[in-house]
Amino acid sequence: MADYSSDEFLISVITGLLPEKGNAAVGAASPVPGSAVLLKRELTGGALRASLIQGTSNNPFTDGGRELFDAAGQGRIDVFFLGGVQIDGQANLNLVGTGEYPALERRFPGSFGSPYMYFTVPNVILFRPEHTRRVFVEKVDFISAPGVSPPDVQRIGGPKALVTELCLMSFDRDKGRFRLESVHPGHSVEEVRDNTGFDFDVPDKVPTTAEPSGEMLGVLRSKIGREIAGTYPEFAERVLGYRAELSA
Amino acid sequence: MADYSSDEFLISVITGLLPEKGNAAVGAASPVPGSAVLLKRELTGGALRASLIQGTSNNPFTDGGRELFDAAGQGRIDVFFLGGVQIDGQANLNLVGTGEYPALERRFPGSFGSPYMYFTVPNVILFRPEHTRRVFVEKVDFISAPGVSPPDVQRIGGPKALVTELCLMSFDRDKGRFRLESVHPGHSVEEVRDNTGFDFDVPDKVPTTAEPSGEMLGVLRSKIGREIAGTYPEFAERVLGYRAELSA
Amino acid sequence: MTDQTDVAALAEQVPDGALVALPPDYSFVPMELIRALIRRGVKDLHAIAVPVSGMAADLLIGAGCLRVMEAAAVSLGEAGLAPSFTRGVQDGSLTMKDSTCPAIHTALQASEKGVPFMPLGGIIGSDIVKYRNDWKVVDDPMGEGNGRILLVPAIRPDVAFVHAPLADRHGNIWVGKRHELFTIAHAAKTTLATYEELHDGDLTEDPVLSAGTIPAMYIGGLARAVEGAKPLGLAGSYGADMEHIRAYAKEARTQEGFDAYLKREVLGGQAEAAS
Amino acid sequence: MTDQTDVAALAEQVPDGALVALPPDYSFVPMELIRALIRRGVKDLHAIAVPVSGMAADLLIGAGCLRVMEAAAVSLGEAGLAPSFTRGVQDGSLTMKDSTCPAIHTALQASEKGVPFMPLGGIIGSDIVKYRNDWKVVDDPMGEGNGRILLVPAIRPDVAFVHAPLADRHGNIWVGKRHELFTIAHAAKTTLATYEELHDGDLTEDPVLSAGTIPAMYIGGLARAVEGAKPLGLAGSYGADMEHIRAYAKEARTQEGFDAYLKREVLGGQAEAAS
Repeated sequence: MADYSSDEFLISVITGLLPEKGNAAVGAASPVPGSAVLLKRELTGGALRASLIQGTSNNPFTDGGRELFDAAGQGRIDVFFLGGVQIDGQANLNLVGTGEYPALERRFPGSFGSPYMYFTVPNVILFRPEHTRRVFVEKVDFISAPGVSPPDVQRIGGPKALVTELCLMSFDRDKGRFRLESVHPGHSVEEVRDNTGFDFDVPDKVPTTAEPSGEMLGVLRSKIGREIAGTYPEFAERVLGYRAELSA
Repeated sequence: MADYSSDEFLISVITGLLPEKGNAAVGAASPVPGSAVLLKRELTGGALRASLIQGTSNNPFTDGGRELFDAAGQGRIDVFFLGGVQIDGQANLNLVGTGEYPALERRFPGSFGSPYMYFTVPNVILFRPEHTRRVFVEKVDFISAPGVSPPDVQRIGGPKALVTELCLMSFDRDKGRFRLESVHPGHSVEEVRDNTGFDFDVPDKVPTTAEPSGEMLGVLRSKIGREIAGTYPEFAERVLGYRAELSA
Repeated sequence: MTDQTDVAALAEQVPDGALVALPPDYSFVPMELIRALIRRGVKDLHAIAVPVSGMAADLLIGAGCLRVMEAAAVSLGEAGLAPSFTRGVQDGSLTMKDSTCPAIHTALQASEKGVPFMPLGGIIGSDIVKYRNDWKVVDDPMGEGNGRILLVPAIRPDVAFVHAPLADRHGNIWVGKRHELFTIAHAAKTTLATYEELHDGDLTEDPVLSAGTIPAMYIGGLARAVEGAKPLGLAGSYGADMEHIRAYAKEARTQEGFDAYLKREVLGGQAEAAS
Repeated sequence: MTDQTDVAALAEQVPDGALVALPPDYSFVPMELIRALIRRGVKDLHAIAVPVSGMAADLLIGAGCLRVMEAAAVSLGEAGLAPSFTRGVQDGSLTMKDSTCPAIHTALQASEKGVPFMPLGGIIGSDIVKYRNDWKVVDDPMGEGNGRILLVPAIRPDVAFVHAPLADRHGNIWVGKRHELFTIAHAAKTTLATYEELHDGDLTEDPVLSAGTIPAMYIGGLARAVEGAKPLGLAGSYGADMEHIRAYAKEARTQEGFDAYLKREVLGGQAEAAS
């Protein structure tokens, strides 16, 4: 078994969720999803296109800030990543803050494009490493983006999976519920349950999440460090051991 | 009195209608209005900005074909020019054809942006040299752009004046009628009436349209020929005696 | 990566009956691809001019490739009326959906944004509205008492056509300030592009050229076509061949004249072989 | 022609209470102009982030220049939460109008097109809609049975702010592929721009640079400001000073810390003189 860091493991888990072709976009401040998307691009020989919105490299958009959202509205973005200060059992996301809006106890930056991307991108992967009852709540204090919608609202996109430091869950849009798919090595179903504030489906047998192969780790460390350094130089150095030359 | 061609005279008449500042735009295939706008820009030291949509010189737009229309919708275009296969007494314009639509007897290119520019540009100058009952009809066969609108339709723009080979008319938007302002030298009110298929207001005394000054003709011939040649090389040579060097 | 191919193969990718978007004559029209479409014998196209067209539309109409034309105008500009268009409307063989420039831009922007319609000021009272039963005039839906407003439905072309001065090996194309081509490419399901010259490097990474670059994700097929816009011009590269266009305007006034032009200038050896 | 002036004079052109548009921190923010606005003591601004902001908004908030903030998010990115924004919302001194990125883009595009509203897909079910009484959810106004859709009203800023890498003597500015700056300039009543370098010649006539050029007709005032985006970056010219931004994020966690930063980095000698 190869030796790897927890970030490398999470990159591997996300890579395993990505399709073989199409367009995957990654928002700001997301080095782990960004690395996974660049890795999958490498593994598919470019059949999966990667767009890292933050920064100037691996960012093909040329028509300003609205192009990502327009492209999503056109149905061109197949994969996107969202997180949240709180996430609840209906996959509602809260990026605004905790307490009663608008007089919040703790204010966070805001909803960004989440309520649009969640409706337009077929495969939204929720990525939130911290797996605690503070994050995974019964009901979010503010719905930045709803997990499911009534039938009179047009919706193509939505949550597909949730990746945390403990486990991988899938989301059933018809039932409006998460389902535990696998538990990461060294963790248990009980640990997931204890740290999750909402109810979710658990199959009879819960497999252990697959570990990254040596081959995947090789590609990640040899090729993706340089690529992700254009957007996240500190992450590239700290996690993937790649030291970019100094430049603006 | 200076010697001048009929095109130079019409350029002078239009120049006299232009404001001292703001933005004047000129659509495709309009060398006479184009020359007038460039002349007025010269006479105002650049306070009146000129946009010649056709061609690449004196065309400041950089955001594609919609920018002119968007700018008009933003209220940034103060002057525009329209014509028509037929124009009627309510200043309705027909750019589509004669006969019964859609099975027209004579089909013309189409309405272009007329029904939008007519609503958004405060000073639309109608320019149609041919002054006959074939053009100036009681009622147009097809309304490409209506001259007046009911109060429940937002409208800032509309017709301000009509320039033909015979006369200058103004348009009263409240009354929805043209008014004869002046008759060009060598022509008469009767001639205008005989050749106009619609009724219009005639003041007791109809002045003769002012002729171009020698100074204006000097600027026109010395400076505007070169400018307009970038868009209308043949016109610049034929009318203003300017011969551009050969280039793509 | 967008696969590179030749112009004839690009033309094969356009199915009969497709809704195709044509740039205006001044804006990088892939005329060699238009001629290849005619040679391929494409049928029943529905063409959207963005927002006007001339040579491109007129050739397709004269060659019997178009069933429906939607445009704010079809004209050869200084060379006069578009002869096949004029004839087609007057003899009823062509269905013309009259529109107006901003309505076409707006309808494409609706598709660009993935919304089913967009509002547009003005226009109300034009007979265009009367004959467009896909358009709708409504009372201010915001309920602010702003009176009536026109809503136009999104136009989503199946295929957009562009001829670009530059393309690169990644499938990006450079069109400079012709920003309507961005809108068309975003609005259409896919874009087939020809190009003049191959650019070494990645156009999206170039600090200056990137501002005029349409990224590969919108481009479904790419083929080199040197002087591929002729007889129309390509701003910055070559001017329009006005003599050719004027001669066409005259020759194509009759269908016989058009057919002679088509055989000589478009079908070439193929017509010889088939006859 | 757009008159050239200095940054302090540009700041004088912004009236108290104005609705101002701020580009996002990665997109050519005129930080020197922001500092000049604070020095001028501007009050009661209503700021729109397009669609997010960081340093620019946070400085204005901390200095007491903003009454209302509308944004999809306010954050210092990798440097963490925006301290003055966070404090202002939590202590109720700042009114935050929460929005979402595409709603802000769409609302500006509505002003760009001169329409009072635009439709936007998605969003319905977000609590953002619940608290925005200027937004409206309606049944498909086209009557096509497409369900409910959100309509957002146009946002027309009084003033937009931009820092451009290049400007010319005609008053044109070059911003490359930062096309949101075109949209802001079109949507706003006027745009005040600072710039890094003067370009010889007319940017709109340059075959390559024109694609990234905002023409003078949108620019109401222009002043040179070398390194005018610092401590933020200017892509292609210089990077963000992350150490400065991280130190700010830490220092400004208290109002006292913010005030010390303000005195040292913004008010400078002026504060000395006044004290």
